[in-house]
Order: sequence, then C-alpha cells, then structure tokens
Amino acid sequence: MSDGKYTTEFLLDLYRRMLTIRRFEERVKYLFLEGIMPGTIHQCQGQEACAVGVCAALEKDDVITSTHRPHGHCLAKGMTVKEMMAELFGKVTGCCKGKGGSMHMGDMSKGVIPAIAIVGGNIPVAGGAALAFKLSGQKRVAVSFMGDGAVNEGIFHEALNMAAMWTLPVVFVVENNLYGASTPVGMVVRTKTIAERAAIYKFPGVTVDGNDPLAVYEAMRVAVQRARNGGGPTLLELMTYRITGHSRRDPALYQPEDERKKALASEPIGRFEKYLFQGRFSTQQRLDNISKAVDTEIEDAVTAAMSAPEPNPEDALKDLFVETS
Amino acid sequence: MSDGKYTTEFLLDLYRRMLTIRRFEERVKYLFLEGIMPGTIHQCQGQEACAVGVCAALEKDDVITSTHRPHGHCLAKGMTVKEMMAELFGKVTGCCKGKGGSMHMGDMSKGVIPAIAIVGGNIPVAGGAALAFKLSGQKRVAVSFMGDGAVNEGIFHEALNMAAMWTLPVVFVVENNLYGASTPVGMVVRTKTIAERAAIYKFPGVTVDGNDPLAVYEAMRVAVQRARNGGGPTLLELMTYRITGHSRRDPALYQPEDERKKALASEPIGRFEKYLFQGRFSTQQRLDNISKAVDTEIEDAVTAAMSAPEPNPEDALKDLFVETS
Amino acid sequence: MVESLLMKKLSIVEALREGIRQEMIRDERVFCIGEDIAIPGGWGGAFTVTLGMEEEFPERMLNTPISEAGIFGYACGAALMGMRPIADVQYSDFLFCAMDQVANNIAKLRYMSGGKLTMPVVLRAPVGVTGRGAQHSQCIETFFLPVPGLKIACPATAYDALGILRTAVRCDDPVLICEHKLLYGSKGARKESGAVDASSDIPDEDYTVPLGKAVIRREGKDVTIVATLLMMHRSMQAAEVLAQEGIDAEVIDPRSLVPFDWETVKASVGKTGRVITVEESPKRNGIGAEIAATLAEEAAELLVAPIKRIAAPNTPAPFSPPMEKFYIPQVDNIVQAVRDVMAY
Amino acid sequence: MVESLLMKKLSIVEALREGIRQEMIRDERVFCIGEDIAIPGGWGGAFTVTLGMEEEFPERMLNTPISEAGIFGYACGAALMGMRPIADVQYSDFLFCAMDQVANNIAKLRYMSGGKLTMPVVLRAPVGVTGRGAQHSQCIETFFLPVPGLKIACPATAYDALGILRTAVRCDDPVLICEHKLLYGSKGARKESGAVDASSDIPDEDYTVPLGKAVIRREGKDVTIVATLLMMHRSMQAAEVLAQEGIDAEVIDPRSLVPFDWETVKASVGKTGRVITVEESPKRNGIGAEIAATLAEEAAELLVAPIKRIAAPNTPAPFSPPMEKFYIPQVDNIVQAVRDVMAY
Ligand SMILES: Cc1ncc(C[n+]2csc(CCOP(=O)(O)OP(=O)(O)O)c2C)c(N)n1
Ligand SMILES: Cc1ncc(C[n+]2csc(CCOP(=O)(O)OP(=O)(O)O)c2C)c(N)n1
Ligand SMILES: [Mg+2]
Ligand SMILES: [Mg+2]
Repeated sequence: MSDGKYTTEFLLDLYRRMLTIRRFEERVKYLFLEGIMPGTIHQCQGQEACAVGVCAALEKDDVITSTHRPHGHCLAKGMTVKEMMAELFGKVTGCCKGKGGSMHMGDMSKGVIPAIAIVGGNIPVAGGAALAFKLSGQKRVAVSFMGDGAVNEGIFHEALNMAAMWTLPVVFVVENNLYGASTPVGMVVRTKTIAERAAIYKFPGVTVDGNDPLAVYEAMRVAVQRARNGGGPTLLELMTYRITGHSRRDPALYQPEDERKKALASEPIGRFEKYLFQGRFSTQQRLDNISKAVDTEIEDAVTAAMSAPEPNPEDALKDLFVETS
Repeated sequence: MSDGKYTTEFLLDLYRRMLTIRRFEERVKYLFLEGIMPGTIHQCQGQEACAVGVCAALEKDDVITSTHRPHGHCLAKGMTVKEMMAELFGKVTGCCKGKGGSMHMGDMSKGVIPAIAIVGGNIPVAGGAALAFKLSGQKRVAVSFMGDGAVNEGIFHEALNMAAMWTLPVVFVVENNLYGASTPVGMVVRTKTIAERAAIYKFPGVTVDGNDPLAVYEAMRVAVQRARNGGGPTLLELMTYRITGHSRRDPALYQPEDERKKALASEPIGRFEKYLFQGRFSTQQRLDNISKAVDTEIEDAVTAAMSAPEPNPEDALKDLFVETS
Repeated sequence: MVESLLMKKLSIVEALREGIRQEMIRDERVFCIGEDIAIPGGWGGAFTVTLGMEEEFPERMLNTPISEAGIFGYACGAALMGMRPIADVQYSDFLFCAMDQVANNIAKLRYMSGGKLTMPVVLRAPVGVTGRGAQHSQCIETFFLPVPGLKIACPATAYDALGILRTAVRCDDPVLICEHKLLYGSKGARKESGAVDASSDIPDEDYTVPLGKAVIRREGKDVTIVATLLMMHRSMQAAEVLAQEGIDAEVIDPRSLVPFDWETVKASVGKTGRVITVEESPKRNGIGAEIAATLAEEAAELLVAPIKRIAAPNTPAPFSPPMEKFYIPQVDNIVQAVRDVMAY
Repeated sequence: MVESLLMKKLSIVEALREGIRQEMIRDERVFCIGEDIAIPGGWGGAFTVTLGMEEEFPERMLNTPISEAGIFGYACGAALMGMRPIADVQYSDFLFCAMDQVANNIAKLRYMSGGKLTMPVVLRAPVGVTGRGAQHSQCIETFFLPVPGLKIACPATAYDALGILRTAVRCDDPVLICEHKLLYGSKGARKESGAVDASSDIPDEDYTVPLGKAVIRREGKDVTIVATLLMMHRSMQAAEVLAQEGIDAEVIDPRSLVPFDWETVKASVGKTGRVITVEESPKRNGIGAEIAATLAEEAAELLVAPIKRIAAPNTPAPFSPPMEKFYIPQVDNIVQAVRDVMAY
C-alpha cells in the first residue's frame, strides 16, 4: 500500500466510507432475507475499495453512472444512507420517491445519475455527460462504473470509441470481480486484462488492485486529471472480488472454494484496517468509534425508512412527463 | 503482385469475375440513372478484387454474408448475373422472387445468405453459421463481409468476441474503402489499421492490398485454412476504394480530388490487366473475348429480366411463414 | 401403453427443462445459447430452466458473454445452416439489446429470400412485473406483436409450456416464447415471491400444443375474458368471485398471440356479447388494442356492450410495492370491469 | 410587423434545417448528433436536413461513427447534464439498434428517478416504405407507441415539421419525430422517386405547433378518416374522389400520436358516426388498433358502422414495385374502404 502521504483524516474518511458500504449491504441483506425488504438486490461486499477509491478522486459536481449493483457507488459519491434505505423500502422519502428501487438508485444533486440495470446501458450515458461538459466548457468529469461482464456488450465498444474520437473527460471504471453473474471472466474475455482493450481506442488502459482504496484512488487521480485537462478518457480496471452472491439468495457455488477463501483473506476492509494500524494512522478505539457511528447511521436510516409513509398507489401515474399536455 | 504460381485458367477466371462485377455494376448504374430500374443501389466499382479474391479461396459449400453493397460478393460467390439482374428489376425470376431487391440479394444454394442491409447486422449471422459448422462437425467456413464503417457497431465487437471464445471457422473480411457512407474512416477509427482490433480477441488480424486479387486470395487462403483446420477466426482487412458514389446519385464530393485520382489509377481491373500482360498470362485478344462474353451475359440477363413476369401483387402476402396455421 | 397414461406433476420450469432435454436427445440439431445457462455450480439461466444440463450436453449448452445481440445473431446464422437453436435472455427487457437481430434478421430473412430459407429459432424470454423496477418488467409480447415474421406464444401452465416448447423447437419458423416469472415455479435461491402455482399433471407422452389454438379455461355465458400468462390466472380467480355474484364468465387463454385464434374468441363473443381483455403491459398498443380493434371491426354486431381493456397504465413499472400493485391489474380490477360491462 | 407576415415556401427538409439552425442560434445547449450529418462535401444526413450546417456550427454538429446505440446513449447522457441534443438515424429502422437506449434509458430515466430529472432529447427518424426492401421501410411509430415515456410526433407538412421541431427542442421530455421520406422534398442526388409535395408557406415568425393537437385537414360530415404523414396526403386525395361521389369525408391529422388528441377525433366521430384509420405499417398492433380500440371502448355509442383499419398486411415490406404498391395503402384502398363503411 501507499505510504504516509495522506492525512489521517483522509484515510479515516476512506475507511468510514468503506465501512458504511459494508454495513449497509449487510444490513440490507439481512432485511431482505428476513423478507422485510421488498424487491431484489445485487450487493457489493468485497468491492468497497473500488467505489470509495474512485469517488475519492472526484469533485462534488463530477458525475457517475452506475449499474444493477449500485449501492456502493451511490454511498461513495455522497448519497445518504437515509435516502437510499428509504428507496429500498419503496418509500416516498427514498431518493427516487420509491419509483426506482435498488437497481435505479440515484440522486442528481449528488452527481449520481439513476443507476441503469441493463448491463452496459450506462456506459454511453457517462460518455454523453462528458460530451455535455466538453461542449459547455465545464471542467467536470464523468465516470461510468461497470462490471467485467459489461465489457462484452456491444455498447461498451461503441461508447469507448466515441469517447476516444471526441477526447472526452470520462473515466470508464471496470470492477473486475472475476464473474459476470455466474460466468467467469476468463471464459468470455480473451486478453489477460480488460484494460488492454483500451489499446484499440488509443487511450490509456490501467489495471490496479481494486481491493486497495489508495491504489484505486491514485490511479483514478491520474485518470481524472487527464480527463479534466482535456486529455481524454481512461479505462481503469480494478481487480476485486464479490464476497457475496450475485443477487438475492445466490450461494455462489460456481466460485471455487479456494478462490473464495483467498479473496476473503484480502477483502479490502480488513486489509485497510491492517494498513491503518501498521502505519499508526489509527487506533482500534478510533475505528470502533467510526464503526459505532456507522451502525447508528444505518439503524436510524432503517427506522426512518420503515416508519416513512408508503407512496400513494396512484402516484404510479405521476412523474412520467414534465409537460403533460 | 504475386508471381507465376497460378494457372492461366485461374488468373483469367479471376479476371472474368472482376470484369463481370464491374460491367454488372456499370450496367445497373445506367439502368438506374435512366429510371428503368427501381429501388436504390449501393455499388462496388473499384472493390472487385476484394470480393473475387476472397471467394476464390472458398469452397462451394462455404457461406458468405453480405451487406447493403452486395452485388460483387454475390457474383464472386457464384450467383448468376441472371438471377441477380432479375431481382434488381423485382421480377419473380429473381433470386428472392423480387421480395429482396438490391440490398437483400442472396441464394442459399450458392452459399450466399441473403444480404443484410443493417450495417454490422450480418456479422453475428456469419458467426452463427460457423457455429453450426462446428457443432455439426462440418468442415465448412463462413465469411462475413463488412465495410470499415461496420466495425464501429457494437455487434462487431460482440460477434468477434464470441467467435474467438468458441474458436469458430469464420473469416471477418473488412473492405476498407476509406469511407463509411461520407464519413472518413480516420475520423471514427483510432488505430492505424482496423486489423489491429483483432488483438483484443487474440486471433490474427491482417491488412492487405484489397485492389490486388492475388494478395487478397493469398491472405484469405491462410485464413480459410486456419478456420477449416480448427484454428479459429481471422480478421482480414482489405484496403480498397469505392470509385463510385455511396448510393444512388451520390457525387461523392467528400472524396478529395487527388485521393480519387490516385485511387482511379490503382483500381483493380486495370492493374490486373497490366499484371496479366506483363506476366504474359494473356493477350489483349483473350481479354477482349472475355469482355465480350461478359457483356453478352449481362445483356442477356437484362433482356431476360425486363421481359420476365412481374410478381403477382398479392404474392406480397406469401413466404412469411413455413407453417401458416 | 400404461406408462403413457402416467402423469407427473411439474412446474413450468421443470416442464421446460424436461422438454428441452427431450428435444436435444431427439434431435442433434437442437442446442441452447444464452447467458449463465451452463455454468457448473450456477443456476441454469436466470430461472433455473437449464439447471444441470451442461453435464448431459457439454457441447450443446453454449454459455455466452453478456452479448444479447450476438446471441440472437448467432442463433439466426446457426438456424440458417440447419441447426435449431433455443436462445434465451434472462429478462425479456434485454431483447431490446437484440431488437435489430430479432426484428430485422430472424423475423424477416425468410420473407426477404422469397421463402427460400427457414428460420427455426426458439426465443425464450421471461416476462412480468415482479418487484425489480422499470428495466426488468416489460412484457415483451407487446413490442414484438408489430414485428411481422415472428410467432409469439404465452404458455400459462406447465402443460402448455412443454407442449408449446416442443412445437416451437420442431417448427421451421421463429417462435418467441414468453414465460412468466411468477408462474415458473423456480425453487431454492431463485424462488420468486408472489409466485402463482402453474404446475400441471404432465402425461408421459410426446404431446404438443399447437400455436394459434386458444383454450377455454372456464366456460361461461355472460362475458368473455381474454387473458394470457399471469393475467389468465387472475382472470380465473376473478371468474370465481363473479360466479358468486351470479355472473358466469368465460375465460379464454389464447396461448399464442401470433397466430391468434380469432375463431374461438369470436365464437365466445357470439355467445356472451361482452368482452374484457386483461394484460400486464401498458394499455397503449397492447394486445388488448389488437383484440378490441379486430372485434370492433369484424364482430361489432356480436357486441352488446363496449369492449373493455384492463391493462397497466401508460408508464414504466414503479418499484414500490403499493405502486406496483396499483400498476398491475389485480383480481379486483377484473371483477369490477366485468361488473361495469355487465351493467352496460 | 410587416415582415412577420411574409411567407416563404419551404419543403419539410428546408423547414427542418431552418428550424434546427434557429434553435441552435437561440439556445447554445442545442446540438446535433448523428451519422454523416456534418461532412464537408457530404449530404447533411441521409436526407440533407443538416446540409452545410457544419460550417455554421463546427462544434455542435457531431458526426458520429456508425453506432446507433452510442448515439442515443450519448444523447441521453448529454440531456441529463442540461444539453438539448437532436439525435437522428438515417432510417428509422436503425432505431432497433438503439432500442435499449431509447426505451430503457431515454424514455424511463425520469420516471425511475421519481420525476427528479428531465430528458430533453429530440429523436429524428425517417419513416416510410420507399423501394428499398424490408430493412429500410419500417414505420417506427408502431414500435415506440408501447414505450411509456416517449412523445411521438408525425408532421405531414413543412409548417408542422418546423413548428413541431421547435416544440420538441424546447420540450423537457423526449420527443421522437417521425419524418416521411416521400414528404421531405429532398433535392438533387437525394431526391426520392414517388415524392409528394408537402411544402408549406412558412410565416416568418417563431410559431410552434403543440403536441397533442390534431388538425382537421378537411371538414366533412359523412365519415372520419384518421391518418398521419403520407397516408394523410393519400386520404386527402381519397376525400376528393369521394366528394365526387357525394361522400363528404373529414380528414384528421393527429400530428402527434403521443400525446393523442382524442377530443378532436371523438368530436368528429360524434358528427360522422363512421371512422377509417389509415397507416403504412402492418395492421397488427399499429396505431389504428389503438384508435379503434379506444373508440370501441369509449365512444361505441357514437358509431353507426364498425371502425375500419386500412394498413399494410402483416408482412415485411417487399421490394418489387407491384408488390410494394399492393403492400402500401393506396388512394383506391381508402376510397373503397370508405364506400364499404358508408354502405354498412
Ligand atoms: C443487457 C443485460 N443482460 C443481462 C443482464 C442480467 N445480468 C444482470 S447482472 C449480470 C452480470 C453482470 O456482470 P458484471 O458486468 O461483471 O457485473 P457484476 O454483477 O459482477 O457487478 C447479468 C448477466 C442485464 N441486467 N442486462
Ligand atoms: C445500422 C445502420 N446504420 C446506418 C446505416 C446507413 N448506412 C448504409 S451504408 C452506410 C455506410 C457503411 O459504411 P461501410 O461499413 O464502410 O460500408 P461501405 O458503404 O463503405 O461499403 C451507412 C451509414 C445502415 N444501413 N445501418
Ligand atoms: Mg463482474
Ligand atoms: Mg466503407
């Protein structure tokens, strides 16, 4: 891991964000399995360093697009546990007033375009946001999160090619968790890394350890700087692992036992704790305090969400058009 | 050009085929501009060596898929001037009984899947044919013709990736005529060659002079052999030029004057004639005879097509389903 | 034979799995192509239809990248060369990613060729609004109805699912089978909340169910309800409620939308004079529109009350359960619509 | 002002070009994105709408690779950031390649967000069956009618094309404008055979044409004909023929299909009691189905004869001119249909 060039505040903030995501996901999983929470879920336990490292390198008015697995991205970009938990319960206090649900979380005021659950569908949307920034002379950056599976959708190719052509301020972030649903990436991608694919668009492709938030942050900083300064896109591949099922109750039996074990041993939060201790950036006490604060925030959000009003059923008819002539 | 390792018969056959395509296209253009022929047309004058060189390396039961610009491919693969001319006139004697027209020419008995006019749409179809060959243990090869513009459709990426994954007997042939409609390839493709794109699928990508039928033939032979022997796909890029408009009455003013001049000077038929003379493979007399035979074949086809019966209008209702329950 | 009369109770998922297995055994040209359909330790596709089949058919269960256009384009090409692919998407919504291949190639190539080729592709697509929000809830039937050259089936029971699957695989034309997530009967980790029992006693014989032949799920003389898939089941429940009020509803399950069994529907309307269509899609240009328009055109004199269409509103599907419940036609909505029509 | 009353005669192509130019001058957020729309020496898109505009707006005329899904995905993202893209395809058929971006993103994101964002995208798509065979002839309206969240306009005259374009660009919702190849009035090398004059006298003022407001193209008391685009022009011709037979047809041009002006159509039916819909698409689940179904549902008592739908048959478009002519509704077909309805 990187050495002591970061402030403790920064490091503990990364930690708090990762922990928030983890605890959020664990709480949601429990609520879902208990049948208390409706819908379906795709969770990101084990991938927290990706979301947090990437978003730490972004400004508030930069934007991200996300996927069917959006909770981590949303939290990392600044959405609140509260608006998200309420959305998961389908409440009017949710970030999408209950209309979106888990797979369409978003909050434009935080720079989070509502998540797009069609694999690959969000990639050109990020490109389009970047195009808007370029056309309007704004020095903002757009990010597209995607999984390793998404890179085989044709739209990946179209979107990257267009971003290259117009030298757009966009970063394409691939969270390579080794599986697209149950399908191993090695079965469907021929190159050693996904980052190599950037070569045909003539912009940089970089692969880094996605379980190290600082490695992610550093790589992302370079990409963001490049984008913001008119240097164009970057394809950033983050090597990580999903230590939970793909969705719902998936036992993930297609993940080999030993691979799973190894992954668990290098999951980002435990690793980062070690780093924090070893570098003496934190004491157990401080982390415990963070942990408690995180838990409280989540519990408050659950309580608030559960007691928030259900939407009026007929509200289903609203919010389609701005001009309903 | 290659040296004398070919029989004269073979060389003259290449010549005859190229000339047939050229004269066919010129005749069609005239008929179209005179308002005698219905529809719209995309023609391949200047690209004859691609179609002919590629198909010369194929067996009768190999199959090709073609595009909005299919006449050359169809003729090169063995379709008759007669069935094609009749189709262009929309007659029942046409290869598609008048239902297809210029952009959907095909004849399964000659290994020509009806052309697909959606740019890129034919690429996975060739892949699927190759998959069928592999699954059924047939040693046949499928070819997808496409233009330089097609390589930016997402389906190009999806289809090539799948072909690589299953090591399929397919050759992806890109006729790089420098323009996708009016758009120069350099504007929309970042790499120097399109062949380089094969790198991410880990199969060979080769660029050759597409105005030299022998260069095309040789490169294609290697690709076909590889495919037939279980070696998987090849991406073959043929550098050529369209010395006519993109479609209909297009004056192609977006082609710079000098580029156009240079291209005209190296158009394949004149070049091949020179080669034939220089290598003493042919005399002017023999070529004249071929020329006459070609013209006769085309005139006969025009006469036959124009006097062939129009389809019964209500035939529009037929041929939708096999089982019309 | 005694055996052939033996029945076993199967869910739709089990019936489809059985059917696909049998067809693959019967005909070497049949193969499956789709995402996550053949991963050891995986799920057998999004709803377990092909669970474990990669062991039995290691060569013919093609697990693909996430490339829907590629999947259907490959299926198209393979069918042209004489194979009989069964291609699926995990949710019918993803067919939009392959819309060009389906609508422009699979559906049209035979016609464009002047009838000189065949296109024996089976397309499988799970439909239904099921708690997943707007991008996993389209009932794709509606979108493919205007595509000429595609047959569309909607089996609502395991019996029909198996019979239609066999018909589709053996048919030389492309057949899109819409399967409903809540009717599958998926088990274990892939179980759906809100699922409805659509299992059937399956005879141990090689029966088929033809396309274009509706089935009258319940005979009645007062009003005709036309509905497929989940809406058929809800209509049956509505008919029970109505029976207690003395209203005798006839419930017709067309089973396939293309071809459509106009004869059965018209005969029923001739008897009842009243029609309700029920569908889970937004109302605008749904199958209800085509049914209502055709009856208005061709059978107006049979109608004693105006046709009524029950459908979702013209919005995407909302996520939140109370809104979703409002969005999807419920038994109560059907009952009320029938009452209105009876009161006309 | 005197100037504002000055008229100039423009074709649809010229009117659209003028409109796009003016909107780009008026609002810096407006830009165009599409294939072959901005190549010096090129055509200004497939039908010359943007001819020469790359000179005036070098930054805002984005000439793309052949990547329809990319084009509409980029338009979607740019609109989310406050721009106002005008995205086009060369033939409406190619929208199938972008179907996911249009139906799942552009049309739904606002709804999914709980109304918290806007999606001001203009989608332009040339429609019509015009001698090019099955893959260049879809009337895409039919396919997007079931997509909730998209407005659909069909301007049949240059006046409407300009007015609707302005409305669409200024509208915060996505609007799909279907433009007809035979009505464009494209010139030179891009001229269409069989073209129909749809040019208008265009007032020199910043007028708009609202969506959801039909226009009565011809008043009549005997029968209502509802038709858009080319079919509206054919219906007008049919009305002339019918007038000579003493049949007084009212021709309604809805101009937009979503929203749809039910009021005007119903008022007309209230007067005439008879309705014919005419469309160039296959009949199954076309706009005629929705019109007929809605009238059957909501205005049955107004009808003195069954509704009749004139449409293409349920096949792809054939290439051969005699078959194509048979396929597309002709003036004669409309005339005959009206006679039938009058004789009922
Ligand atoms: C177009 C499309 N195809 C298929 C799916 C179903 N699906 C949802 S997630 C997923 C796997 C995605 O894998 P990856 O991109 O690696 O993301 P991860 O789930 O690993 O985060 C699939 C196949 C989908 N949502 N959209
Ligand atoms: C999906 C799709 N988009 C656009 C078009 C319109 N179009 C027809 S040909 C063409 C250019 C194709 O360029 P290229 O692939 O290089 O082939 P070429 O015409 O040079 O032979 C375009 C844009 C189309 N037919 N299909
Ligand atoms: Mg993954
Ligand atoms: Mg080209």
